Amino acid sequence: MNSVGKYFSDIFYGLKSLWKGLMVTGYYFVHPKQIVTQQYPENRKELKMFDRFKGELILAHDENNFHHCNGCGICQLNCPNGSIEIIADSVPNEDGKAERIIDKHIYHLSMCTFCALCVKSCPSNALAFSQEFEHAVFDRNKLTKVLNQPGSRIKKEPKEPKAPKPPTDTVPKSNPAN
Amino acid sequence: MPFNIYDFSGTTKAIDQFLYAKMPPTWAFITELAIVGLIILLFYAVIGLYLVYLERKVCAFMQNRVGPNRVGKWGLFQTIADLIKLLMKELITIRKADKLLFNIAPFIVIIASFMAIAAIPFAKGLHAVDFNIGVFYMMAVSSIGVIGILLAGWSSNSKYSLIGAMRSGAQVVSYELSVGLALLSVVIFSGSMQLSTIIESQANGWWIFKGHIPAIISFVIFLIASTAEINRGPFDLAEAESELTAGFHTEYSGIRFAFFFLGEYMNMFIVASLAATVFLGGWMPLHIGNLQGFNHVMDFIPPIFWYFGKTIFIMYLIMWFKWTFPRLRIDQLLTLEWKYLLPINLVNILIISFIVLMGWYIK
Amino acid sequence: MQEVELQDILTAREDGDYIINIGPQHPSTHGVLRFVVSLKGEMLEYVIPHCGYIHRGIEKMCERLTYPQIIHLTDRMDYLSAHMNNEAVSLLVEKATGVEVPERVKYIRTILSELQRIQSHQLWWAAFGMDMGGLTCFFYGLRDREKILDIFEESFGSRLLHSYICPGGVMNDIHPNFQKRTKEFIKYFRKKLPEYDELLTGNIIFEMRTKGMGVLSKGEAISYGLTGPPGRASNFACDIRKLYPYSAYDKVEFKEILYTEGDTWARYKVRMAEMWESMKIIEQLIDNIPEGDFTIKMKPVIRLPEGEYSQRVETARGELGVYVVSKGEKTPYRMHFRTPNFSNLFVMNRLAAGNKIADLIAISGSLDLVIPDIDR
Amino acid sequence: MEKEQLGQVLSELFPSLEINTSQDPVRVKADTGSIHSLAMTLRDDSRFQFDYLFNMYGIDREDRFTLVYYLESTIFRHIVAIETDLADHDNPVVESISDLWKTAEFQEREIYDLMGVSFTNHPDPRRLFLEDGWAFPLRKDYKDDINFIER
Repeated sequence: MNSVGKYFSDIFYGLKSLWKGLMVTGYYFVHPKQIVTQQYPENRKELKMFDRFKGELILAHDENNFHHCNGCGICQLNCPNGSIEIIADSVPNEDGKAERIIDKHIYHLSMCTFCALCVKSCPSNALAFSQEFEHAVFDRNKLTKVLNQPGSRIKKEPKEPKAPKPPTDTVPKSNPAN
Repeated sequence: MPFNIYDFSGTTKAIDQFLYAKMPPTWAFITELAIVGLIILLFYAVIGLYLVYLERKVCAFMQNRVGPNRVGKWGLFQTIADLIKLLMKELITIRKADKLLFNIAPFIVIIASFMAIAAIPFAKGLHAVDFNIGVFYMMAVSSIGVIGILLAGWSSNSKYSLIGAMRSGAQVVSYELSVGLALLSVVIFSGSMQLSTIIESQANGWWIFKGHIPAIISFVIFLIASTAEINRGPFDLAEAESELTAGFHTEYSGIRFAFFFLGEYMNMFIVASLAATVFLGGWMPLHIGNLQGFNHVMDFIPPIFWYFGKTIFIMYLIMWFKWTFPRLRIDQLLTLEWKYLLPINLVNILIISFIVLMGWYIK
Repeated sequence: MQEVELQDILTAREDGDYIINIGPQHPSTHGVLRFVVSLKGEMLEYVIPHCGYIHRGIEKMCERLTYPQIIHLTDRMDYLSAHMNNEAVSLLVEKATGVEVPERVKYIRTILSELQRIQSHQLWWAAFGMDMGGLTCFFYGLRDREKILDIFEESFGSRLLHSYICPGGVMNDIHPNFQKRTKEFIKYFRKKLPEYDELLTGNIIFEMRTKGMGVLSKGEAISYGLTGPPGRASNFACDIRKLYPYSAYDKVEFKEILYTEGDTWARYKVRMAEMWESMKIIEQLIDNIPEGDFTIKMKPVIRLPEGEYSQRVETARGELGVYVVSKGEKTPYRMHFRTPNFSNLFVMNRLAAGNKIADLIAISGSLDLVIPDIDR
Repeated sequence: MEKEQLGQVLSELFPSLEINTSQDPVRVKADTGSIHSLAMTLRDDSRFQFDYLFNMYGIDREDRFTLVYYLESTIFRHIVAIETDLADHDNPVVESISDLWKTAEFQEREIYDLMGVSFTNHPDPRRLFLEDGWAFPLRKDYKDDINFIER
């Protein structure tokens, strides 16, 4: 008799457990407000990435096309994947001394792993991450980018004690080069 | 009977007489066959496609998603776009596959469900054939489909397919029993196997209400067993995509795959409409005892709506099961059938026979 | 390897075995892992795991990279425990160079590790439910995981591979919203976690499929080196957080979840309970993060003194050991990772042989394998 | 057992061993030939009960190979690291301990695969990740002209 009781209590317990599960899915079926889907291409307008989002590397330029990169190559040394190449020139400045300036700051987006070591190690805070996230292109060569804009120059700052490095979340919103 | 205003038999009779008046009897008969065939074919395609859409929407809402929403308003044309895509895809031929069986397997599956549709009464006077052994016919025809599944698994020369097909064979053969016995309970109640008679017998109340608890038990068993028979989750062991990638149709592509896919959804439709017909009164409106006013209001809803409403309700239940439960294992599946469903069913039949003998059900 | 394998399969065929390849492209191996299984009907005769499809030679690559650069490679081993992997290397470098990190860093690291653990277990629950055939679980799991990933994204700029913890501290300070959002998440997830139980844990079908499947005794678990939730399900107390506390784990109260059954069900329950424990740990720490620096000044080029160093941490999947042989250079002479999944994988044959195909999927799901961690 | 005590008991039992207790964990330098018997004693002796082999790895020291075994007792919670030098750099061979710890079977296969150290009495001495005929990548003289970029 005991086994017969167990037989029916098994059925009852089983049905009860199944009913519990059905209630969970049933609850969400009748609560369409809880839908979490984001409809991507339509919500481009409202879609705003977080300020710290590591989209792609940029060399921050101000409105007068000045940047801070002096071509020291520390980012190139720190990059674990060789995705940064610095081509620097040496030009004489007003005092007649040879000064290292940047010719091309080449960035291979296809090799970048977004470890942020370049941004962290940059001594002149020239590098930053933009919030650009739509990287798809049809030609692989387009993923190799020159970060300094044509005609841009290094911004000469008056000699002053170096300010502490600001956190990386204060980066410019967009890269005008793109 | 007030719902005679929605009776289709007059219309069909008129068409029949018109055709026989214009043509020799043989031709009239052939024309009728062609018309009915064409209508069913169209109906089949439309229902099949929109069932896929319905399923995708239902599961999406259960999973906090929106489901298809790109092609057309609310994604209404998504499945049609899918069908066009499947039509244009390459039919991959499998080396060392049994070509003949490999090619006819999808057709067997689809023909089985096609034949079953013929006997479904959609409304009064709106069915292709009204066999006096309708229930028996539906059972017989719908189980032809498993032959197609077995052939597909065996002929595609793939181990995943073979395991899927064998699982499906074991599953359908055992669950056929429960489906049959569950239907038998209503046959005992109504004393007929003819679907139209079964519906007429429910004019004053559906069998699920009239038959007391035994009928409800039969209904639940029918739901479980038929879900298993049409290879849907949680009994989708024949496909079991997390185990066998796709089971019996692993090697199928393009429109051949679409046939299996459509066949599966149509089987769901057939099972749901059979359940609606037998247990929930088919196209019969809901009548409660002697509430004349309420009954009259119900009568004005056309029977075709009643029929589709009930069918969709049962299909929703089947979908609800699929999107909630994890899959059973093959031995548990057979345990469920042979140790639980079948004994309960047999005892249930016994009780029903006794009730009918004593006349204790609501007449 | 190819020839030997072929030979295996050929000789096996002569014996009449029914060999099936599950993977490398299969929905349930969660990556490029291959099980060669031999079947008798539905029953498994033996299971041979084959790995190496995504072997990248991280240990070799580390020999050419400086220690801060190694951090970003460890992300890519067990990508679901990225913080813990980063932390392991960072702790090792700090230990070797004799640097003491600020309290704030320790608190942040601990909170992140626990958030990462919850996130990883959520994904595991989602995928495990899917393996068992309950597809809805997948969406619920991912829905809640998104909340954690959003917290991560706001603070560190990336969702999966953070490279956030570095030798000497963390890359940048936590976002001002971090504490608020984490508390919101805990509040939210405390409501959602019981739903997981209702949907899957209590389900009769799920119970039937997991209870008593793939039982492993404590002795065998130790012998196989099974750590993490699978090890603790066999009553093997292997939680490094408890045994050798690092970061702020000595300041928090938490239970080490131990089950004695050692079956798939126990492995499932351990992870479910660990999510509760992780939330408790976070709640103890989140309001008490001390003020201070988020990093200390390390030398521009970090050189480890000559010698051999080791550091063990508890990732979401078990014990991760980092072993470095240094010759006093800025790059390690030899770097070795003892990864949890490597040991956990090879118990498959022992667990699954004699059960059914469906159980193979359930068991491999309950071990929660991350393939890049096996292959490295 | 504490480190010093452990070192003391070990040196009493194996007078020939080089034992270094100043480091964490205790490091023992063992003879290549005696590795299996030493491991067996450490596992089975009721004073040690090192039942958990949590790591083993090899180091290519250019003139020799070094294998390191990390053992832990799950009962007493003491750890020991056993080192052994394989002097023959061209053909390093050592006895397998996979009969003592199951996990050693696969760790040894990995070491063989990446380091080229052969293990005798191994039940399944195949490569684990790479194809047959591939050079052993973790050796210091490994060259790959295609995939290695010198900077």
